[in-house]
Amino acid sequence: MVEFKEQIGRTEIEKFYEFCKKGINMEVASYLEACVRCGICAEACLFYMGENISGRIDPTLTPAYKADLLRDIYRENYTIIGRIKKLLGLGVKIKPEDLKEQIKLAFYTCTMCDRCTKACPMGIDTPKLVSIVRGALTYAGLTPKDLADATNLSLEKGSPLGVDTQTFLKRLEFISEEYEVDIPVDKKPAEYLYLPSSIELMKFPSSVASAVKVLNKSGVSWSMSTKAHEATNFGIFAQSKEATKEMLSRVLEGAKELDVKYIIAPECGHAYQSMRFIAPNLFPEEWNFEVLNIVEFIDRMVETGRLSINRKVLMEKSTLHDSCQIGRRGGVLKEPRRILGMLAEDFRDSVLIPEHNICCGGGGGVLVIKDADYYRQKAFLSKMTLFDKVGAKTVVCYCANCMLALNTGAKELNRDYRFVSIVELVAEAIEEGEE
Amino acid sequence: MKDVVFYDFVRGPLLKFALFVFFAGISYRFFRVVFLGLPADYAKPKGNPYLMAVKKIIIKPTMGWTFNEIFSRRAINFIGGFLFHLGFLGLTFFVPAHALLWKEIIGISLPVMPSLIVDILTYSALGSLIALTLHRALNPVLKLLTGKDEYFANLLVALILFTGLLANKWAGGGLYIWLLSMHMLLADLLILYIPFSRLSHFVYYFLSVGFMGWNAGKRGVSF
Amino acid sequence: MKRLVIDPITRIEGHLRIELELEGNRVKRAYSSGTMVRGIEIILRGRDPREAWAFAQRICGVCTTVHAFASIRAVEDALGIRIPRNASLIRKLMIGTLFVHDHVVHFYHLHSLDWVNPVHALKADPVKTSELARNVSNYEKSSPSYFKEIQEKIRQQVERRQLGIFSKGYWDHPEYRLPPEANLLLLAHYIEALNWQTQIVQVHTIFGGKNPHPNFAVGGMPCSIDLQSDTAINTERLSRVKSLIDSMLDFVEKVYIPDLMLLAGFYKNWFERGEGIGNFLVLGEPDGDSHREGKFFIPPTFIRNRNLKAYEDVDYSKIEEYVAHSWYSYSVGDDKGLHPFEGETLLNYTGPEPPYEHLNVEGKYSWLKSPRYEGLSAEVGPLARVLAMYARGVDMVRESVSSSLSKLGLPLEAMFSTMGRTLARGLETQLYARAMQGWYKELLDRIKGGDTKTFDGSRWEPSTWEREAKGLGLMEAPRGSLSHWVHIREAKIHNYQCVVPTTWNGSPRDAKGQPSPYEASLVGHEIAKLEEPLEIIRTIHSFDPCLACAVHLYYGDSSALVLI
Amino acid sequence: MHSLYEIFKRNGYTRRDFLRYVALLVSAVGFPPSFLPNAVKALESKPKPVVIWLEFQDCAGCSESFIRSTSLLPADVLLDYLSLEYHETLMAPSGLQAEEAKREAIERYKGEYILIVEGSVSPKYKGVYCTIGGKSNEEILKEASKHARLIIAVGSCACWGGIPHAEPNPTGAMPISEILKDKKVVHIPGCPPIGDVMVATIVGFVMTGREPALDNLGRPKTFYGQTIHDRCYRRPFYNAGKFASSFEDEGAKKGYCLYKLGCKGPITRNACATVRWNGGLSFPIQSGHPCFGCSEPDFWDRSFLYSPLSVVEGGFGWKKVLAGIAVGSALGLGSAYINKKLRGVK
Repeated sequence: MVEFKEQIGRTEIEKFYEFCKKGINMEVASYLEACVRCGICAEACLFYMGENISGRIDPTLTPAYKADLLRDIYRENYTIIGRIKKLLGLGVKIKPEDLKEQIKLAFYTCTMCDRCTKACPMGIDTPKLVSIVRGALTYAGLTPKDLADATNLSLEKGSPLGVDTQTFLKRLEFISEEYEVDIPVDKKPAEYLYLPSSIELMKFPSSVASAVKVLNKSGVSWSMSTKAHEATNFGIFAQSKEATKEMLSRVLEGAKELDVKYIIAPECGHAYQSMRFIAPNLFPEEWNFEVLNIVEFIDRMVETGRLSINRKVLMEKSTLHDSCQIGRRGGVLKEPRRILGMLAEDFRDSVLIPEHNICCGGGGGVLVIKDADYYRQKAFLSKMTLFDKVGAKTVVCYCANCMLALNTGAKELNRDYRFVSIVELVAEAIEEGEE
Repeated sequence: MKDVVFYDFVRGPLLKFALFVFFAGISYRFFRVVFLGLPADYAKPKGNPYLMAVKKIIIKPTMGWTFNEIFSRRAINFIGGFLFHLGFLGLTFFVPAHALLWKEIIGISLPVMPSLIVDILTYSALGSLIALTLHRALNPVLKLLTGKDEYFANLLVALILFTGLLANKWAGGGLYIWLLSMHMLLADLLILYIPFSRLSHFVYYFLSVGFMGWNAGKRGVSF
Repeated sequence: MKRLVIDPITRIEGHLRIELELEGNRVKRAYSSGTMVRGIEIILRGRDPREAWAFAQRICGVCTTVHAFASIRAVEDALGIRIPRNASLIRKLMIGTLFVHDHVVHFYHLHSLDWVNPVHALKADPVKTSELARNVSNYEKSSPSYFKEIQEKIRQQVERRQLGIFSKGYWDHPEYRLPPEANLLLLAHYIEALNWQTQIVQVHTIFGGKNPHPNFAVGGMPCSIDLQSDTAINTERLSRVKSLIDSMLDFVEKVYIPDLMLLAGFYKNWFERGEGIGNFLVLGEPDGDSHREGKFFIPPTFIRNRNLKAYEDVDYSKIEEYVAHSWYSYSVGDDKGLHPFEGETLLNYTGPEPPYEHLNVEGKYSWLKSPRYEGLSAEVGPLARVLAMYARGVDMVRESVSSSLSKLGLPLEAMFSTMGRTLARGLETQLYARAMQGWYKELLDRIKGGDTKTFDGSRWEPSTWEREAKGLGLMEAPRGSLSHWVHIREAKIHNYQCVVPTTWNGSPRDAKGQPSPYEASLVGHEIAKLEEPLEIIRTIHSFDPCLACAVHLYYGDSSALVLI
Repeated sequence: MHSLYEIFKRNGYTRRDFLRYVALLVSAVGFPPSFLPNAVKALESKPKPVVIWLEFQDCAGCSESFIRSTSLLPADVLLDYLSLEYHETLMAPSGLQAEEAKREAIERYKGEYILIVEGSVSPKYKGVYCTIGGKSNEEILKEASKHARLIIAVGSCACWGGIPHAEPNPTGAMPISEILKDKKVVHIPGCPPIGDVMVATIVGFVMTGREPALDNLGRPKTFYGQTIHDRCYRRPFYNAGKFASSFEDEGAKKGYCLYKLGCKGPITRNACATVRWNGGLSFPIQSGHPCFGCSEPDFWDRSFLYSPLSVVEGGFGWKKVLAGIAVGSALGLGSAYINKKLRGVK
């Protein structure tokens, strides 16, 4: 369980300190040592940029600054000069306000989008450092309330939106009827296990239906699982190893039961991230599956000729929004562009280099944290600059979380963007192609 | 103090001490981090992490230039930083007199630059260093991030470049040996100061950029 | 028995002291002592052999290059370096210049005042002097007004009692026998030579950058030849060298030799005394730069007991140095001799505490070691070289010796004397002045033929050297045979020994009590005025002592120093 | 007594020659041109100065260099401009008479004569390493310096100890200023110094009656105010980064800078590059050999003659680099081990 505490006391500070101390390894230490205080990362951060666009400068939003408390703790424990300073009573003194600021820096104003890493001349992976701060805050029981609730809910019921197995099946039934698709559940033997995310399930059912259509159309043997019915993993946001492991173990169980070779992650960034890059390290023995994102899957099917897209379904000017966790941090960048090239008439990329795309502002759990809304809206401002640069009103996404965040942002700021899922477009294209 | 006594001190005992501290210090700082070790990563890589790490170490210094909007906002940092590093490293290794020093220290003969290039590098390094320092003092983000260390290091390096420039350009007046000695004294101080300051970032560059490249390779990302 | 001390002996290089035991006015025994020591050999230990020449060069500033050459040759011998022929020729031109310069300066400025009386020159008639000058030579400066001017110069000095360097000379001594005109002639040339010598050393300046103490390099010469360059040795510099060596030959043949013959004619009685020891040694001047090539410009020769017919070849292993009467001690015992490669030097001053009246000549009495060949004391220097070449039948030497002796009406035996030594020096100068013309021509031909190599750097780096190496550098210096012995170990000088001309000639007695040539040559001299021992000075000066070279030996700190 | 001007006249020089020469001397000793009229007056009326030249632990190279002066010919210097009352290498008498000449000169010209000293002095063991006439060198020096108007140390031995003073200084040789602690000594260092520099300094003193402007090491500023490097004609090559790296390469032929061959020009104060040697004909660098700094204190022991100035004095080398790295790595390993242990990092 992840805790949320209003009061910050000595125990919390000590726990925070302890966790930070233990989180250091070669990689982390080299990032902490390497920073040359050039501040270029600030310009890469969408929160800083957003504030800037609204005419304010908040230097504390600089990614380098986010790791400063961690850096101080590292120095105090791992370097001679730091240790001498500590002996002389000049060590790090953490006050409750400091931790409050850390919550703001690590949870509210960082989506772990990794853009600063790309800009940093020293290649410092700030998300890695922020994740340690997040972990330490969680360890100290200081996870923001909304995030803690969502995490706990998904630990209890299996989904952050409280979707349990019962609801899951009902929802599938609904989709099956509504969109006239066959959904295999717990079908054995299956080669592919498809995991939907509850956001899609509850908020974008058409997206799930589209994925099912695509899977069916490709002719692979696939199934959904009642045991593993949730792809999202809020444990990552809270950086709680226990929660992450617990949630992934459900996926593992379901996949093992169906004895699949592939797990298909849905249009959900951190789901792909957790299953592709984190799970193998939590279950080094048992995790023998190849994890694919649905976009990757489609691309692969098209490539092997099992799916054919020969119709354009998106006629207006459009652009692509990259999911950080699937794209910049997952390596799925060419695939959506290839697919979109086949689907869209007037597709314009908003960035020269795909890796440089800007985050939606809702990743890393920021979307669920009410207190972070202000910053998220600012982030949307900076995201918008890219849309406006190409002048596209239609934005194709391949992450439900991004879509939700962008929709929310557009609504809050009264913008008339249209956000569409790439899988839906694919489904549409192959459907129409049949006729 | 007699000029030659001073001169021999700064290029003798002091320099030897500084060099020893430098080599011991930076390797201490490097290995202090390296020996902390890494947890194993069982996730199957999508690209070649090791190749990418090497590639990144080589090309990373120019990577910032691809970030259009960041580059335009921080041209001072990118151009100034690039020019400064190019100048500083170029001057450190390939000025004829320095090449002799390196031959003595590591036993390898380095190529040398013609004086025109030396001059250009010196002026550009000195100019960009001043620009970078002013930028530090004025930009709100940098103001927050900058400590006394940075200003001290910038001052020290600027003085070294300046005295070196004077020593190279000065003719007559009999001050040459003092200029040269001051240049050497300041350089000794810098060599001593590097292992104790953020100036040792050049050893961590290989680690942090290496890791960044390694991660990129792992995830199949090329930038 | 009376004891006479002459200290300092002036118009020599360095600090020499002569003590004499007299019977009446006749010298019964003589003792020569070097009274200054610096210890350059010790300073050389542990240093890089490539820089040894610069240290060794500072042994003497008068014969300013000889130690540099001997040192460089020793190091090149040890390291197996063969230098380019051009470098050899440039070195030879420098050696030739040194010989001409050194001998001329010796004759006029260090030696002539023993024979020439500037005060008597005041009585001379400039017109008659001019006649005399035109009689003996066709040198252009011979007008009466020229001599009158010189005379005037001296007169003013004498009149205002500011004689300067001529102060307190033995000008009333009856032994000055020159007529006033000859005095004036030689005095004029004294002044002439003083100015002339500033010019001819420019050969050193061109090739070595300066004089005294020009620069050299192990492996050749540091100066490069490039006729097109305006900073290397180019056409302008070479023609300057040519005009300089022409001026040398001119001066030697028109001034030096005629003056020498004139002087000798008036002092024929000095062909009868000051013979010395009777053994003569020449270690040899290599034709190239290495004695190993076996070709010599002046062949190594040992002449035993005046016997010119039975001259012997030299075996370098027969050289030993003794310290029986020198302020050193040997670990093998002070009565033993040591070959220079095994040479050791431990200071052991046992002389009287300064200020002192007399040295203890029964014990140790000099900072000079006693080198001996086959255990024998031998004379080195121009006389030894001229005799050696005469004995070996070198045409030019035979001819010049016979013709000058016949002009004077003297037999060959006259050479074994004080004046013989001075004459031999002049004949040798002529030999070198002529040889330089040939060397210059060869150098010019080679350069015209396109060979401009002056340096071989292939064995410059210590990594190319043997771990252990020994080398011998020979050099016939103006004052006699010089040899440097270097032992290199792990690229550093392990041991360095110099056996120098003045230790051969001016050493104290050895373990067997054999006197050195200085000591032997003084015996039998009659001293007319004891307070003005002109006779002693004449004979000593005929050797051209150079004490700075001699007293370089010193090893370690001697805290066990005993002062009597 | 005859003034210098009369000497000039007698030697056939014109008054214009004389004035030109005086102008040279005035600039040489570092006086402003406005001093010229006074100098002319002084030279026209001053009597010949008396000089006593002592030699101790020397090689006579400085004396030789002195008589190689070309701006004033040595015969004129010795016979006309100076009255050299004692100089072992040049004087007529020996032994007792020589000592007598010195004693008499000191007596007669008390407080007026110039004392020039060549060679270092060894006072060790009561001076047994250098005695003249049975007296120790230290005693002779003290005696002769007592009534000197001006004391000049010529050559690096007299100025700094020179070669006898080089490690391990076997005879305990000392510069004369260490013996004459309470006296002012003008230093004309060099091994040997340039003859013209010695003559100009001495004659300049005679002319003005004042000692030349000296730097903190007692050297005349005119000749020792600048380094060889400051005025070296090869300096443009240094600035252009063009160096000869061997005596046989193209750079040596083209006259490139000799820095890499160990030239000590940048730290050597002397007039070689301006006055040059033996009639301004050349100087070591011009003849292809690096300057080895012979006018600087303790130059013999600075380093290997041919090691470039920029290298570490006393050497460093990759072995020390490796040693440094080894020490650093060991510390790093230890530190990482302790850190991991103490902080429980897995």
